[in-house]
Amino acid sequence: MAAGPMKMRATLGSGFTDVRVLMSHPMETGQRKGPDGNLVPAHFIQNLTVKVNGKAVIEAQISQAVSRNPVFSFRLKGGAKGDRIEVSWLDNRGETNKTETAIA
Amino acid sequence: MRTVTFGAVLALTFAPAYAQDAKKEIQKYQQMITEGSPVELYELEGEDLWKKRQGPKNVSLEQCDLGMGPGRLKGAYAHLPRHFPDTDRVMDLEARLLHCMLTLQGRDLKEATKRVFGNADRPSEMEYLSAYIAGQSRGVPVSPGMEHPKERAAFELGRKLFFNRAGPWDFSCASCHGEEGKRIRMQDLPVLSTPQAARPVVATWPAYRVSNSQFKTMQWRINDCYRQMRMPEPTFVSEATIAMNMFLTVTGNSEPYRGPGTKR
Amino acid sequence: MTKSVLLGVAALLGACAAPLPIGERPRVNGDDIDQVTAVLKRDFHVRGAAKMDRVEQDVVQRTCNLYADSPPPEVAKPLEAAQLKAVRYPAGSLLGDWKRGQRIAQSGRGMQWNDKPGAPAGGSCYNCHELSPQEASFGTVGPSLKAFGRTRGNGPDMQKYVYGKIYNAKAFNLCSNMPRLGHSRTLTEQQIKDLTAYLLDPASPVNR
Amino acid sequence: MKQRRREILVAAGALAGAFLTGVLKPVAALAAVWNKEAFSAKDAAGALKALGAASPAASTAIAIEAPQIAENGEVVPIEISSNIPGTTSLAVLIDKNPFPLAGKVDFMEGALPFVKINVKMRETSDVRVIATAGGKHYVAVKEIKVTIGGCGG
Repeated sequence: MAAGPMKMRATLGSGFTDVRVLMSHPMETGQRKGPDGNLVPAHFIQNLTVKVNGKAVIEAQISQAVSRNPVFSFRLKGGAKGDRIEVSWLDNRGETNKTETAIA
Repeated sequence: MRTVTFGAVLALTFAPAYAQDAKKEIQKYQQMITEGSPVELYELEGEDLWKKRQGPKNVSLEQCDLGMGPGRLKGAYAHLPRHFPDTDRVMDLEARLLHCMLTLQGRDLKEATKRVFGNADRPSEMEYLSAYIAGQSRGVPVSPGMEHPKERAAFELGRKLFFNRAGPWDFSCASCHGEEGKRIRMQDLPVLSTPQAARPVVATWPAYRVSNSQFKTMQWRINDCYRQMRMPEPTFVSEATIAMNMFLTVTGNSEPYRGPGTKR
Repeated sequence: MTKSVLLGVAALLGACAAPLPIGERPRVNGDDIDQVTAVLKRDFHVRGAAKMDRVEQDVVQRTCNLYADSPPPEVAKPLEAAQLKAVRYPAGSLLGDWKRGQRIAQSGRGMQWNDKPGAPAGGSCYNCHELSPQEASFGTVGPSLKAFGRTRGNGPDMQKYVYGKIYNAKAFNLCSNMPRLGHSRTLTEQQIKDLTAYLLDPASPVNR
Repeated sequence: MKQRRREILVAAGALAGAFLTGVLKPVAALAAVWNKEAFSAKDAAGALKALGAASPAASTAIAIEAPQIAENGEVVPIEISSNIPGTTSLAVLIDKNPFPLAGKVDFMEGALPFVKINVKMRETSDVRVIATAGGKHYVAVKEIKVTIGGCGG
């Protein structure tokens, strides 16, 4: 899949909220040869930001060592129904995408 | 077969602790990749394609009848393959989807089957659609058609195909999937002719394969086994492939569907 | 018969049809084999090196299919003898280069429709056999061949046996799961010699 | 529940573009740093140095949950967490990868020091997790074996 769709699921636990984000992204290392024998240029997410109700709570920097179509899970302290979670990414080509969900 | 099973039980009992640990760790790996699977992304894309107007008639597939009535998806995949009166053929999911593309959307066979198996960069329409539709059967017990004479004939043909040795390497499906407790490299080989081994397989295909980041369908799975058996290529949704699918699905029937799965 | 009787019989058959024989291997006869082969001819197609003649069964395959891989000795023995007679042993030493043999043992390529035609094939040995203790990723469909030369010896008779077994496993056990790697022209004479060395050479990791 | 955006916003310059399209608020944009020196380091020691964590202290309060054997190096799931009070960051290094540093995650108020992600491993290797708490660095190590899964053809 090309870089694009995202999906997020937030599950309220006791005292914390589990969040799982799925991202479509090739996460090309720049070291892999394509069918034509040439190296496929590096193309990977470098930054992930998680915000809760507009406030940043996680800033991640990642490398091409993260697998294709990344699945990123994290935990929020507490959490309440209706809290708005936003996850965005930025890749090495300057492409960006984001998704939002409210804790149900 | 009975003696083989007994042998396998003995082998397991006396297997060195190392092998037991390795097996446990590989199970853990399998579980963790399933938890961290991007498979839902494929379901989302498939939903879009299901609803997308396409073909000369510019209609979506939403009125496609997968056996539960036009547009009814809940549990439809779990009841495939089955006999369809309108075509008087036993069809699996991909055969039926192709049928709907041709009839509802007015597309031609060549165009619709030009690229049935995709790759990591560009999955195929069939793959996306299979992900979406299979996902609508989660929790529904796998119960393919087993009554109609053509359904029974498909099962019998699939069963014969499974054990049929041919090709330059003299392989049948059973050459690899015929004996308990065996593996190829590190990969355990389910004895697909037995219910206990077939059940978890049919309950989790189609599936996302982490080794190549690709979403794969049962038609592809059968196709790729025949590649490794050194045989010519099965034609997409041909009677032989549907019979194979029918044999596996009937053998593994009854467990609730829990796919699309995630494989190593 | 009248139409209603026919319908009645059909209904009866439908209602009383035996449950599908799940989990059992079917006994097949010659007609079944012909049916299956005809289906394969109709429903499969040529791709790359995989031509349609591959669906046709030779006498070994047909016999194993007919007897569910357990033919009685009076059927198996003459066929094994004929297979053995067709093994072509090269003149001179049967021991090639174990280092090349190791690469052949590791490779699972060859004869598939996506393999480059003309590119050397592998033997797929590790898919089914344990060989060198340094390779942890081995299959178990075939027996372990760990320390094969060290425990079995590596004299001329053993060399001849190993070469012959790789060339045509069916010459020794008619319905063996192992491909006939020489007979099918998957591997060349030199490649089989290299594999023989991989199994028998005292310097090979298989024997160390 | 379904949240998605189809439009991928490609900017001329990453950050400038993000500002222009308003996808990332200035706060996020400022924080969008990527430690090139650490990510380009070819060995674990170099990456640790570039992270300012040259000699972390061994700690049993860092948990690395991962399979000991991964059937495929393209996807190795790892779950990491820290019980060290005041943990503000977790970093993952895979010693034998061409560039060992796989990621560094900073946690602010509202997030627990817990992350699960799939990583690529070129071969069997030690996986090192560095936790930072109160300006100090701690480390835990786990070996993960990478094997060949199937027929290899």
